[in-house]
Amino acid sequence: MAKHKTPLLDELESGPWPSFVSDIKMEAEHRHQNPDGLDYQIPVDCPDDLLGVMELSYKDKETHWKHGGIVGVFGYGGGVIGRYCDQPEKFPGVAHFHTVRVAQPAGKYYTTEYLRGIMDIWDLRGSGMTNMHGSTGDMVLLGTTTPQLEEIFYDLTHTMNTDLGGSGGNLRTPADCLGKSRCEFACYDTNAVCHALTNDYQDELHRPAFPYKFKFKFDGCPNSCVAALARSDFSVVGTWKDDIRIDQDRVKAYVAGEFKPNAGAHGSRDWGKFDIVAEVVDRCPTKCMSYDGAKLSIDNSNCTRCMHCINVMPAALKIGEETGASILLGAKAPILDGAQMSSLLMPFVVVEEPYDEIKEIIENIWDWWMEEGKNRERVGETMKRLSFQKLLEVTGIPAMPQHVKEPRSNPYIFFKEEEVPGGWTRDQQAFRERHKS
Amino acid sequence: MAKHKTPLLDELESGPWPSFVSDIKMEAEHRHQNPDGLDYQIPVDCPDDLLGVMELSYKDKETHWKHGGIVGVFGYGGGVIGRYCDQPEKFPGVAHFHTVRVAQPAGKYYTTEYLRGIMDIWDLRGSGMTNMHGSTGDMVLLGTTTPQLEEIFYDLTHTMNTDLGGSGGNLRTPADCLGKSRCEFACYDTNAVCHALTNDYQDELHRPAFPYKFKFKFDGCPNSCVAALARSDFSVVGTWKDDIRIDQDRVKAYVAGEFKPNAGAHGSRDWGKFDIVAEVVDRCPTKCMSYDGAKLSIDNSNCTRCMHCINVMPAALKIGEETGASILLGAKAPILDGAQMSSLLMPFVVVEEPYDEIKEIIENIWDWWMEEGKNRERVGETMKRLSFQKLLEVTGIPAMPQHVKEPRSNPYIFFKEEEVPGGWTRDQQAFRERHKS
Amino acid sequence: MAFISSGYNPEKPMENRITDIGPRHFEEFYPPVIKANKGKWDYHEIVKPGVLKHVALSGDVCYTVRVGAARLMSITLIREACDVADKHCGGHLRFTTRNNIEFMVDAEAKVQPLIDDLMSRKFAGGSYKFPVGGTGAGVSNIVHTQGWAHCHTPATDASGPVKAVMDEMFEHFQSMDLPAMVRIALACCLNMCGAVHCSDIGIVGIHRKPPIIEHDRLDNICEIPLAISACPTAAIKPAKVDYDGKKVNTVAVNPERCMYCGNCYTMCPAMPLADMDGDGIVIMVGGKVSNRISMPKFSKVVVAYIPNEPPRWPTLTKTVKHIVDVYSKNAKKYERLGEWAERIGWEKFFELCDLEFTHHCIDDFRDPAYYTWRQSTQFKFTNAVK
Amino acid sequence: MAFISSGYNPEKPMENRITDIGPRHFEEFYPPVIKANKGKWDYHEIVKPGVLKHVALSGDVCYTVRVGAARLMSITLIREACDVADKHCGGHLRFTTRNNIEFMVDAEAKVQPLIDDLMSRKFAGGSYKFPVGGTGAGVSNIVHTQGWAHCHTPATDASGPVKAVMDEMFEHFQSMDLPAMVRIALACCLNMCGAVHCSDIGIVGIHRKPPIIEHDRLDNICEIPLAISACPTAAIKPAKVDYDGKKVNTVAVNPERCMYCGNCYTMCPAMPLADMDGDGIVIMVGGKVSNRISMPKFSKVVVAYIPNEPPRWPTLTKTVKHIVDVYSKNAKKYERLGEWAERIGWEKFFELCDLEFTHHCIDDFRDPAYYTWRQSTQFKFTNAVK
Ligand code: SRM
Ligand code: SRM
Ligand code: SRM
Ligand code: SRM
Ligand code: SF4
Ligand code: SF4
Ligand code: SF4
Ligand code: SF4
Ligand code: SF4
Ligand code: SF4
Ligand code: SF4
Ligand code: SF4
Repeated sequence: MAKHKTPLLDELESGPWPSFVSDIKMEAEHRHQNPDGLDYQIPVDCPDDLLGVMELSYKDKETHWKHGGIVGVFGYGGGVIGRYCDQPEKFPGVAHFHTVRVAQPAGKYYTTEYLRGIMDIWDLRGSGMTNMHGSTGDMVLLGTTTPQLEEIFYDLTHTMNTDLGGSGGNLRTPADCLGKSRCEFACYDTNAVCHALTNDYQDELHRPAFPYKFKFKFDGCPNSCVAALARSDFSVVGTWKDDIRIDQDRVKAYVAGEFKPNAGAHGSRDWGKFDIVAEVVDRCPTKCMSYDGAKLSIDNSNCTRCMHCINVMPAALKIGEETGASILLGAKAPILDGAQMSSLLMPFVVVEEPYDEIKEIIENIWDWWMEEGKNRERVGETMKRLSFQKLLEVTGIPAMPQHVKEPRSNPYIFFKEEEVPGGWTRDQQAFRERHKS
Repeated sequence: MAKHKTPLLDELESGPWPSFVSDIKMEAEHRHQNPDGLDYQIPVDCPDDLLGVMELSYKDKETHWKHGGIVGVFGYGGGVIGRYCDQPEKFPGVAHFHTVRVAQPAGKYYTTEYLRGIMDIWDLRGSGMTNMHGSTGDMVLLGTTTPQLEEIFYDLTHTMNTDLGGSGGNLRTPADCLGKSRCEFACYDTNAVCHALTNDYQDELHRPAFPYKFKFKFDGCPNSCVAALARSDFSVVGTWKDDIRIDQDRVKAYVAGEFKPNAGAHGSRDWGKFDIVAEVVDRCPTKCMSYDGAKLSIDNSNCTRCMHCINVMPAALKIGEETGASILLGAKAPILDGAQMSSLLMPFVVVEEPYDEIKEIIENIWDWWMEEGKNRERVGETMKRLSFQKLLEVTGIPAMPQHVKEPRSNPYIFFKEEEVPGGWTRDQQAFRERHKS
Repeated sequence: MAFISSGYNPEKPMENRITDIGPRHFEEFYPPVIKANKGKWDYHEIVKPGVLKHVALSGDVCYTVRVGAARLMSITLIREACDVADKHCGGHLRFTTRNNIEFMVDAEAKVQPLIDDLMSRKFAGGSYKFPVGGTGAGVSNIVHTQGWAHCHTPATDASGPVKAVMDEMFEHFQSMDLPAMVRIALACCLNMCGAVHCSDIGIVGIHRKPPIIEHDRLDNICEIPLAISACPTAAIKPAKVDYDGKKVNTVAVNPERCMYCGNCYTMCPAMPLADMDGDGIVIMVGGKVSNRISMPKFSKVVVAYIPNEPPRWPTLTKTVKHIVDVYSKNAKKYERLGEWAERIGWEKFFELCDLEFTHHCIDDFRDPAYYTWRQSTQFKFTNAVK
Repeated sequence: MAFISSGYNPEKPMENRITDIGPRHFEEFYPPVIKANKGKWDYHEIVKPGVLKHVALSGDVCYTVRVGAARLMSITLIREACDVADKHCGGHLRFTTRNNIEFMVDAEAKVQPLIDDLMSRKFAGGSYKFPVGGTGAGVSNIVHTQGWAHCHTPATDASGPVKAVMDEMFEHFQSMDLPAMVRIALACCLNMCGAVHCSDIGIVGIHRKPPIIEHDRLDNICEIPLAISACPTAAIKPAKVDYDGKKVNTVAVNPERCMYCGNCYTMCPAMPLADMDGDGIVIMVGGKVSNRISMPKFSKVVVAYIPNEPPRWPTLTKTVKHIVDVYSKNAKKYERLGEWAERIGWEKFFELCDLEFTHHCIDDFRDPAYYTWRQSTQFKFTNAVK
């Protein structure tokens, strides 16, 4: 029988979408049954009390969690989010309820063996509840007590060969789209670079040395399936430099209806016969395509690689062969000065092991941001405060029109002293000889 | 013979465009000849010295004019811009060189009789040089001495029945496009309202009571021939509410080539036969037009009255019959915080004598701006600083989506205390009963 | 309970310590068909809602069956997913960037049994455990955050509103009948732990009351200068207040300048914002992240406040459904919600969606606000112009 | 010279004083065909460059011949324009909002004699006094300001560069051979007395050196607090300096923060900015005011600095001509310069126009700068990407 009455939450058990309430109840039940005969290291009724405290919030319309305080594992500055309940007497099972962020593998592929291993740890030492995955990308193990933290860490590293993820003023756990592993659009191997940089920068990930958090995300192409340019300070998005490859026979096959437009993504509605001109040529944002009834042509010098045509006819159109990535900098959530998306910094880099070109950019940016960034200032805010020009200077990237949607519309231009003949020092007397005051 | 050698300026006498250098020389010559036998009230060699001081600037690449100081006519706070030369010994004719701003008639139509009258005053009492017209719209009489100011004012008012224009922290001389006088696109009588408001607000125009300058401009339609929404704090731009009137026979005549597209505005180049679909229907920004080969149709509910189709076929398409104006607020040059164009405040007002609706808006804005505006703060800056919402409040205009290009993209919304149940006062104790600290 | 040691020795924390090893290498986890064809995929097809087919240049085929998941999930459910993967997929599975689960098989014959198995599994309460869907031009899972399940700053719950909205959107999860994908995200406070600011539909919890100031304890538990400097609008000033007969150091908040962002509370627990009457939800619309056709866009505030209505948030779900319905009826194929709104104009969007435009929808946050106002006479007359 | 009194009596300034009468009423000045047909025009036609024909519903016709004018003009020239108007136009004429002069006649037969008369009049130096043109898809007069002819803050001249550029543009003044109108404006300093910020081509004088500070006299002639508060970047601070053995109150300017805007000089003549080596011209491109097709737009900085090169500003004129030529060759009919640049993308604009994009073209002025950067992977590769 349920420990707490949850009439409000129970309303969330109906309806087709998976009910987290049913799921928590299932876990509560599981723990009471304890089929594996575990000696649970944190209260057995943890899921019950989670339901209880949430029910109370549903009644009060206010959260019942308090600030976390500093909890974590020895030598790491992140990976654990402390959390306490503000009604610990009523809900002792969740009086402490810290989360553990566990580094997910690139691409988020798992073997069941591995996943079960993680779950076993969490069965014994945690609440039995998780987030798969957190918004940054980690496996988030939801709710444990302080004494268990080092044990969990030890188990994770020793048994699962897996580390904690990031939190605090650190590099956060990098994330990627699945990329080349299963996607024909990928312009570089997102999984490989995500894994490599995560490992190369373990120190930055675990030991806070930054003014604030810093996130990497890797999208294999401009479709942005991991939302890099909206959600990561340092956004790497696949692109290519040469021409879109066209298989004219397959274009004909699309026109003939042998392939479904957009791979069938609109398949549940009758949008009529595929119209290559209306659906592809005319929707191209740069109007750089033409179709003469038999042949599709692209003026690639005017293509902005938006992916639309390729998305509509993936079998016929392919990304170019000279592939790499664009790097954009500075995305962040609204706090403090409004949300930002990342801004284009490097139009094109080759993405090849050992990723030196990318790492050089990263490290130049970090050096600058650690020097100039204010406490709790994201790099996007630093760049806004100190100017895009400054960012170009520290990364050694020359200014180019690709950096802007449009040039400045104010003529308030700063010059450097060395750019102006004669510099700043002026001769008042000579001036006043020419101009009586 | 020329008083000063002007080898640099002389280079500006060649070429087809009217040469101001030749013109000043012509005036210098005229004054030396003095055909009307005038007793010039300011130095005869004023134009010579103007050439001389400009030549010096062409050599030095620096201006030789100094700050003006306060000069003007009794009881007025504007209308005269003081100016002194910083080389008065070399150029005594322009040692004092104040300009007089004279109120131009609406639409800038003149009789030669009137113009000659003004010129006669300026022959006797001024430099003989003018700007026709100043950027705000005034007739600008360029260069006279302090003792002549009252005399000029007396002559202007008594002989010419004409007043000075504005300068300083005043209403500036309003300006308008020619409007209904000669333009089929005009949605209201710009000349009439410009004249009426100029006269109604003579006090505001002549006696500084504002934080800074304030400009009215009146465009008869969205073509904006007096650039109201770029150059005036209070921009009135003609528009209409009902449907564009279509004369289908004349549409056919355009298609047949009997009328020239865009009234012949592209007549010096062969752009090929007029293509109504490519040139009108497809260029309509809202894509609300269609042409079936014989008949042109407009979905007026989606038309944004951009004028394009009407401009291309002025004989066939006419503005609607329910005409009036949109009011926009806040244009200004870049100083201090970057340029602004005016922002839409009233989508539609009827523009009819005695213009009470418009005047009420103006006066509400002035009251607010005089109360809240900082010194040297344009109303556009005040509105930016205190919010568009505040402007709506003081003008009593309800918020509508027409006010924005897009809704806010940050969720940093201010609420008023009365909008939130329970207001700002909170019960700490009750809170802490629900939430242990 | 007896404490079970992992092997960790608190006396000698460095003994046998393993650190900085990062995540496991991804190749250990790839299903064989993925490993074999990585980087050599030819094209893909969405066979039906929830089922992707990727065809490799080698001729190999990978079928992916995607299922929806409430991201707040139990280890029991995850173990059950593992059971399915063991049974059908050789012990491999993956999670998507929107927290769905993907089961991959390498032959068409294996697809239907897998689907049947997945769809047969239900929670005791009746909802699906593994509903198939979430592909193509439909609604996929809602990216969301912690809410009342874990966080200390939320202005609304996360899992509850997500469940309520996804129930309402379920038909679009299971079919691909919209003009383009509609991405919904929810964040329970302005920290916006998710791509809410660039989602087709963003649901954001907001507070609406300035913080309570607990003068009795503020100075003991907070660094006053940090609290002051945390405020983006400079609404907080140091203050001295009489408390219990003593002058105490504390802060004062100017309620006129406060935008209820909660930055002060993050720094100082003695300044709580949560309030049952004040808190609620903002709906933002029209953002996107992909670079397809139009550039990425921020979402815009179209409903400035909806009260928290647990347990099923009826006003929220109704409003979201209505917006999606109107969009579905009016937009062109391939047109994302924001692209549609921009094409018809936001004034038309409000009219068509029957949403009231209030002064709260007008930007008044700092200088860039100006650029969102309309500097043109180009607008459409709608029912909003009286 | 003997003082000639207007009648004004300085002893009794209020005697017979007339004030607040405003301008003369416009109806006094309308030509008869205008007065008769006001508000009842049917349509118009541009018969040829510089010649408009307005047809009234009554059947009446008004022909307008427009002529270019250097706005800095003498009373002698204006009287000559009056002579022409008396001879051909019944004593009426008007000025346009771009400072051209318009002569109106009410019958076709009167047009050619008027044109012949106008075109026959030349200055001694050889330039036209009344060149016919300035209509339709061409270049009309340059809206401009005072420059070295009258103002105290200019960073360049006005009339000189205008003359030089208009000579170069004269073919486009006399013909209508461009894709759309090209409006050029010039302002001699950042005060921008004209619609430079919304012109197809804006020419703006800029300083590039922080002000000289005349410590010896600053405190005597300036209000130090006003000078300090005038500075938009807070670059000015109060200072005490040793001068001639005495401590004087003065100001200090942080040159790193100064953007040479001249606001301080407007307030304080002891802070001059003009400098022969520092001053020069910025070219801005792509603005427009009309609401036709696209919304009004600001002009953008495409050349951040050209030195002052009197008397004929060759680099300026060459650059303007080149931009107009490339535009003319590449834009579509009806497409304004800025619409063209936006359609092809600014990166292509720079490539096609052979302009070097420098760091100075990137906005770094306050928060809105961010919105001009590129938040997308959508861009074109051009010769600027190495
Ligand atoms: C767990 C997670 C939400 C989730 O349910 O998935 C999360 C939870 C919290 N975030 Fe977050 N953020 C999480 C991803 C994000 C993201 C999304 C992303 O990374 O793609 C963002 C927006 C992107 C960004 O970084 O800007 C995000 C923007 C924030 C912010 C605002 C930061 C800013 O610069 O604007 C804060 C506030 C702060 O740092 O004080 C914040 C703070 C927090 C804190 C630590 C609350 C606090 O103030 O102490 C939350 C702890 C909640 C809890 O009790 O567990 N969280 N946070 C996500 C991390 C899981 C993971 O590691 O995978
Ligand atoms: C004469 C004129 C330029 C011209 O050659 O035509 C002019 C000349 C001056 N303007 Fe202007 N402005 C003139 C139209 C404008 C315009 C255009 C308009 O009105 O359409 C603007 C831009 C629109 C606007 O108002 O924002 C303009 C924006 C400025 C500014 C910047 C104001 C701002 O808020 O950004 C200043 C600076 C100031 O006020 O201190 C300024 C200041 C000045 C001063 C008074 C210089 C000063 O700092 O004292 C100039 C005196 C020059 C002289 O020696 O004669 N002038 N000024 C124009 C007035 C003639 C007339 O009455 O018809
Ligand atoms: C599995 C996943 C990547 C991963 O590493 O996990 C993925 C996989 C694919 N995406 Fe995606 N996308 C995934 C998240 C995203 C996201 C990120 C997000 O939603 O947070 C985006 C950006 C959304 C946005 O703009 O707001 C995204 C924008 C796209 C687009 C661009 C669509 C558009 O109209 O703008 C395409 C192209 C298309 O659909 O034709 C695409 C196409 C694809 C393709 C067809 C790529 C391929 O060839 O395999 C994949 C199947 C699509 C499908 O499900 O219909 N994917 N895709 C993610 C599945 C999420 C889910 O469970 O629903
Ligand atoms: C005479 C004048 C009004 C006045 O009160 O003085 C005027 C008169 C006409 N304008 Fe204008 N415009 C006049 C300044 C303007 C301005 C203001 C400016 O340049 O500072 C603009 C806004 C420019 C801008 O957007 O930057 C302006 C934008 C237009 C447009 C919109 C063109 C466009 O492509 O955006 C039209 C429509 C058209 O040309 O078809 C127009 C159309 C017209 C028409 C056809 C209206 C009519 O039916 O009579 C007139 C003859 C046009 C011609 O010359 O080709 N008029 N027109 C002005 C002549 C200035 C000059 O001497 O060159
Ligand atoms: S971002 Fe591109 S490469 Fe990555 S999964 Fe999406 S479509 Fe494929
Ligand atoms: S990728 Fe986009 S821009 Fe390039 S050709 Fe295809 S649709 Fe056009
Ligand atoms: S603004 Fe409109 S009404 Fe006025 S002159 Fe220009 S086209 Fe005619
Ligand atoms: S006025 Fe403009 S928006 Fe209206 S129908 Fe004509 S072209 Fe289209
Ligand atoms: S959005 Fe706010 S309330 Fe929700 S998890 Fe993130 S920080 Fe916590
Ligand atoms: S809630 Fe935000 S705006 Fe209000 S006082 Fe706190 S930090 Fe300042
Ligand atoms: S733009 Fe500057 S320099 Fe030129 S007239 Fe105006 S205030 Fe004087
Ligand atoms: S020129 Fe402008 S920025 Fe420089 S000190 Fe003077 S006011 Fe400040």
